[in-house]
Amino acid sequence: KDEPVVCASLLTQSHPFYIALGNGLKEGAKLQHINLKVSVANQDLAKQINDIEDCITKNVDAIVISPVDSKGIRGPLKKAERANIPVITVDIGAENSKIVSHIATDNYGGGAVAGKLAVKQLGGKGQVVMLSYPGISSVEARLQGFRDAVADTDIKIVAVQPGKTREESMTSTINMLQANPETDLIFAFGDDMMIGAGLAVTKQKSKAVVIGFDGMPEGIKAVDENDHIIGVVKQDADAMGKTAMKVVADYLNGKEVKSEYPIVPVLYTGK
Amino acid sequence: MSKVLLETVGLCKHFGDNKAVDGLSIKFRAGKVHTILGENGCGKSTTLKMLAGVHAPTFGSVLRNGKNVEFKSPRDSRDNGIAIIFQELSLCNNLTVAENIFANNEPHRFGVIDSKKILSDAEAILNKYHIPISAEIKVGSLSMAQRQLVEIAKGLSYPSDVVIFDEPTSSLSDSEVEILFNIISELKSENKSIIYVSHKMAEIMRISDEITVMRDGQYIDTVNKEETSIDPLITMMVGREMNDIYPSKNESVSEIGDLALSVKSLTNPNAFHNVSFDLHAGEVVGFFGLVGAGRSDVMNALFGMLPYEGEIIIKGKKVTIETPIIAIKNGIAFVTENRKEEGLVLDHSVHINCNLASFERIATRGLINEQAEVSQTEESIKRMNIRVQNRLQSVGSLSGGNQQKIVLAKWLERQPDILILDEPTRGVDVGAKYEIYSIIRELTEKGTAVILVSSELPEVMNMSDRLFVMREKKLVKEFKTKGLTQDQVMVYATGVDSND
Amino acid sequence: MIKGFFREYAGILGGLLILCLVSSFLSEYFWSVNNVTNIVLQTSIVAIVAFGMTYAILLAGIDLSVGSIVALTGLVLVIGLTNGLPFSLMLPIALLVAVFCGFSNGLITTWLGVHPFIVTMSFMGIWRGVAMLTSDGQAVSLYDNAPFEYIFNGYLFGIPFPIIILLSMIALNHFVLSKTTFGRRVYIVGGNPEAAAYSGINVSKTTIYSYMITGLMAGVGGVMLASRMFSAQPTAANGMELDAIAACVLGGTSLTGGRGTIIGTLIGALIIAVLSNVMSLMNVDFFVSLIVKGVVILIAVGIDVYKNKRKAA
Amino acid sequence: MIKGFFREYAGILGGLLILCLVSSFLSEYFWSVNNVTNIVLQTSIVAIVAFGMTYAILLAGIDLSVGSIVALTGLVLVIGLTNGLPFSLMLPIALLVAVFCGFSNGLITTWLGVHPFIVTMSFMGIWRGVAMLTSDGQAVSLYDNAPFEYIFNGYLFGIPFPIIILLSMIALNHFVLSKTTFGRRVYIVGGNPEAAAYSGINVSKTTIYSYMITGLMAGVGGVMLASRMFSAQPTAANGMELDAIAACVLGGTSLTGGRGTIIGTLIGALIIAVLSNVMSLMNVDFFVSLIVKGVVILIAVGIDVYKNKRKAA
Ligand SMILES: Nc1ncnc2c1ncn2[C@@H]1O[C@H](COP(=O)(O)OP(=O)(O)OP(=O)(O)O)[C@@H](O)[C@H]1O
Ligand SMILES: Nc1ncnc2c1ncn2[C@@H]1O[C@H](COP(=O)(O)OP(=O)(O)OP(=O)(O)O)[C@@H](O)[C@H]1O
Ligand SMILES: [Mg+2]
Ligand SMILES: [Mg+2]
Repeated sequence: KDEPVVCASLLTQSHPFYIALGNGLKEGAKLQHINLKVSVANQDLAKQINDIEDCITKNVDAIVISPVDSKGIRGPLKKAERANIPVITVDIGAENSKIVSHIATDNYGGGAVAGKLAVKQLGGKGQVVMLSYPGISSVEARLQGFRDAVADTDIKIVAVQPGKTREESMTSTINMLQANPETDLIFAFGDDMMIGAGLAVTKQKSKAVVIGFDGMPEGIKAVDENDHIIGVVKQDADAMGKTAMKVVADYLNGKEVKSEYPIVPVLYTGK
Repeated sequence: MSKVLLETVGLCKHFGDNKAVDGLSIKFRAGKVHTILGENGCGKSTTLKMLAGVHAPTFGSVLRNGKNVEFKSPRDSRDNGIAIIFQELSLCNNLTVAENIFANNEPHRFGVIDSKKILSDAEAILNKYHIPISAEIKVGSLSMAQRQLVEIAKGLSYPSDVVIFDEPTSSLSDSEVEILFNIISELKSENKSIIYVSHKMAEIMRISDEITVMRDGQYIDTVNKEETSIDPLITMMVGREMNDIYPSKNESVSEIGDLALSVKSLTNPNAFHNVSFDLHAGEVVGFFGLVGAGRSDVMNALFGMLPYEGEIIIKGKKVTIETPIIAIKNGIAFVTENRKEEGLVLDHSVHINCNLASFERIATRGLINEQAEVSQTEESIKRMNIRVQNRLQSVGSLSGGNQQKIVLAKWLERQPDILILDEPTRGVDVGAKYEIYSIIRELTEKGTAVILVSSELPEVMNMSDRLFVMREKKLVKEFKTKGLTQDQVMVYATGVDSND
Repeated sequence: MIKGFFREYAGILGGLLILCLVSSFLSEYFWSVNNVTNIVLQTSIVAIVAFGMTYAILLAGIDLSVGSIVALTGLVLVIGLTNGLPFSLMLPIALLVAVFCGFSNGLITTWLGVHPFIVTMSFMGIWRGVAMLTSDGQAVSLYDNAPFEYIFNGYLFGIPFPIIILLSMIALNHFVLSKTTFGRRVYIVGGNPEAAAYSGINVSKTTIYSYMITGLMAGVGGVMLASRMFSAQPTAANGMELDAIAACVLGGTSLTGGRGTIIGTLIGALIIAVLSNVMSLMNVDFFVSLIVKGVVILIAVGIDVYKNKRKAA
Repeated sequence: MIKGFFREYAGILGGLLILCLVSSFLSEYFWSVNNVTNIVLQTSIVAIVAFGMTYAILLAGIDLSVGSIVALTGLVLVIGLTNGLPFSLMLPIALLVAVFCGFSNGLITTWLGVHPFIVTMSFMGIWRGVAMLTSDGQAVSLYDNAPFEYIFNGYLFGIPFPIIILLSMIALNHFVLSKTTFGRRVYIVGGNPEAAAYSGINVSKTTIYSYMITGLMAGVGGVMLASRMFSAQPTAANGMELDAIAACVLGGTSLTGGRGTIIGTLIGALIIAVLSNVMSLMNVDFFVSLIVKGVVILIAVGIDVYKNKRKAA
């Protein structure tokens, strides 16, 4: 019997988390004997829609997707539904569409974990600056989780600036530290941003500490080696990918699957 | 006296400190050809541009049929019945002849172009004025002369009773000039007023009724053609007496020198066939022919801008000229016929342009030698009497004649052994022409070999020692110029007597 | 007529056919009705935006802001609709916004007399910022609006409606450029602006109108994109300007102005679409696909140059 | 000399000063030594890349691939170093890669005779794809390499080393463009390539050399960026080409070729850097900052045009 063919459409392939997720999916596919084809949307919804349509053309057995946008992906998912192709979302969900199962880190919850670490670190009082990626919903959720977790304390968020790449994070952080010399803590929504912020803190000889998100190997290493980086909310991309492929295999074999598999992020604070 | 159709009163145009036109009052009458005459840069084109609505006058006014008018755009002027044929060509290469003639004047219904009517109307105009060009061909594939005729047809495509020509003949050869003059007499017989600008004195004497002379932007005088002749006009124009149009040859150094260049069966299948000739140091060899005869293409081949078969021998050595760099290394310099596109960097300063071909040579180990360049520029300006405000002025803002002198200047510092001049006096006033001729004489006396390509027969005949005639991409005849008559040359150029 | 068509587009059409031929060997799915429809649907938006871009490039200009205009138009439309305003009102408003954006490009370009590259580059940031602000960086979705959904997902006489829009835009722009006095003026101004001025053409007006059309086409693209995604996103169509420009240039529109056609641009857009499609069908690695796309564009342009040289010789 | 300097750059220098003045009111931190140093450091990379871009634009061309070259150079360097190769070997290799990228741009542009926009656009994708492939999309970091670290983080005579690099690049490029015959050739070819050819200038060679310099400067920028980040990323410097072009144009380099200077570009780059810095200091919303940046560029270009018009009249 031929291996089932499965399409996976990932948000990006130049971000450590998604690279790890992609690798997790590929390993999972090997374990489950699935022929996996990965396409990369490069954060362009139009491209992702094209990719999905092309997958439907090929009449694959299942689609695994991390949508560029939860809402905008509805059109092609409707087409998949009409073509009777099951869809599984990873990391980012899809609204208003029929999904077999959703496997994801709880971004909001992860943000809250980071917020709690901040409260503990600062003793409930201090100034925080944040890096953001305007227009990306998973990032917004992380920041919101952090905000809500520190809402009832004396911690103030004094600046939010874009840090879409490592270099931009570094520049933004330097500027924010310049304008807010009393900054105690920086929340960065990803490993790259955390590393960029860490470099900035060293450069500016600031007292601030950094909390990050993602916890890919380079991020973990940064927490271990840089005293200013106190912790990272660790997503388990590998597990996410493998779980997704397991769910696909189970579904195709007629086994029952759950509608959600939350991958709980854990806090990593160094060796 | 016939009716005054157009009049300028105290017209001025100042570009910053430069008073290009300064208080000009002229009356243009119906049924008359009114020539404006003056040296390069005296403000003729600027005057015409004000009449055409391209420039707004700084002071003064324009009267149309006695009434004050203000032209805010070329369109205004055109709507007032003024047609202008510009000195700079204003055609689009990607469009056809017909489309160019009716540019912005297309017959249309609700904005939808009637292509058939454009074509037929264009053909009608071309036929009416006996212009032998197909209306369907793209302008980009026409020669300069043909484009000039298209430009004229374009100017005549809308109703007008004042028709302005700015140096229409500078890129025409005799046969086309006849076409033009027929057009002008036609217009005259329709009782239109014609305003005409040219540097060719013979032509002016032939067609003008009235002549206004300008100098340095100022009005000098208006005279009737019948009451004057070439010499007083030239005196009026340059402000001093000039005895001769062509500087005479210094007979004491008339010995021609060694063989400088020998060309053997030069051929480019698309451009010319089997061209062979010799050129000696200290000699001027003229190339005459009708427009499109292929002279420029031969010169381009000699300068490495066009591939060729055949042999080129310079000072006894066979050379393969693939690029201008090789040509220049072999002592060749080339003043092309198209100074704006091929000769100058219009945006850049007089300084840069004067050194365009020599800055590398003056330079020491790849470093610009500013001082040497400045002195070379200053010398050129003085020697060639180039009218500029300062050496940092952009060349684009100079008059055509002065631009031409700069193209010449850029080569002189290199002291070429072989100087190719393609239409070097096109659009150049008599005074400047004389200066250019003098430079040619001066160079040959020093042993430079000169090839002079020109469509002005008197010019080639007076300046060259020998004369080659080209027709239909072939060299058809060699003459010694001594005792030669124009008719003899024309027979070969036109091929009327082709059984010789 | 038809012969003239093939002669004119020989190089580029040949390129497209070769690409299709190669593709049909590479993927069995390529020639399926479904896939061909997909290709046309996928290219329709970029093609329409590229039609608008053709005007700007014919004028020897460029419009880097079209991607931002696409995003802004979509947002204006969707936000209006989600707030309960009728489609018949919001569609014209959204398109007017797009035309206004184009108007700004044209006005500032002619007024300052600077190169449109820098003007439209500035507006690329400005309109993107405005779009982001309008929705606070969020995507706005909309599911239950029939006419809105119809735009990209409806059928007319069994033909997908976006294909109908594409065909009408081809017809419209081809007509404007080749048959009207305005189109002729665009070619003249682009071919030789000085000559245009001497011919009494109002260069500024022609320029401004052209950029307004560029804006309008981006607006049409924006409406279609929003309908396709059932939502509008402030980050949508980021970088689409490059695809549109590539389509124009592949289609023979000269960046120095005065030369180019809508049909050429269409073929150019199809080449890019077929290329993306077949790489996607073959599951080519994303990084590799970046390289392949660049190489193919170079080859296609090269073929065109070679053909033109041979024709000239 | 100095008077001439101020006359030449009056408009743009005025713009920079006004911006600095306004900034000092807007943020108390603006004039601190630390912040001014930061501004210079932040701009150094873009400025150097823009110096290279100046050559391309002087030739009436453009180079959209510089961002990709920055990324690729950094990766080549860092991957070599992490594999234990010595810095003294890898630095030249990385820069050679950059020069090779520029060479490709120049060669294909002159060979095909097509507009560099489309050629460098293709290479933008190609080099980015190559960079991504080289590291499989991953960032590669490197912490314990002294000479590598020194590039952006070292000090010489108490001055940050990147500032020394910046100053030398200013001097070098200014010298090349204004004092050497090669520089003169660039201006002439940019002003009128045909006249250049007829004056015995090898247009192709000048073009290719120029793009090689553009590539080299992008390479220098890439090395500096990698050192700054202690790592190389295949996605680095995405979009940097637009900042570099903006710096050139703000600094008075004409997109139609033949006009522009290194000092102008430097001032242009500083304007952009000051603008970003002060908005960041004031914690301006990202969306708003996009708009402000666009508007300020338009105003600055407008002032320059206005000044030139007044000078001409
Ligand atoms: N746009 C401009 N800006 C500045 N100066 C100009 C401009 N146009 C013309 N001039 C100057 O005005 C003067 C008159 O130039 P114009 O072109 O009218 O001369 P002309 O009499 O037509 O000369 P020619 O016989 O060489 O064509 C010249 O000194 C020229 O440099
Ligand atoms: N009557 C014509 N028909 C078609 N092409 C022509 C005609 N006249 C000239 N040409 C073009 O001009 C070129 C040959 O003219 P060339 O410029 O060498 O001649 P010329 O004798 O120097 O005349 P001109 O005074 O126009 O420079 C040909 O290659 C052709 O493209
Ligand atoms: Mg004149
Ligand atoms: Mg000729």
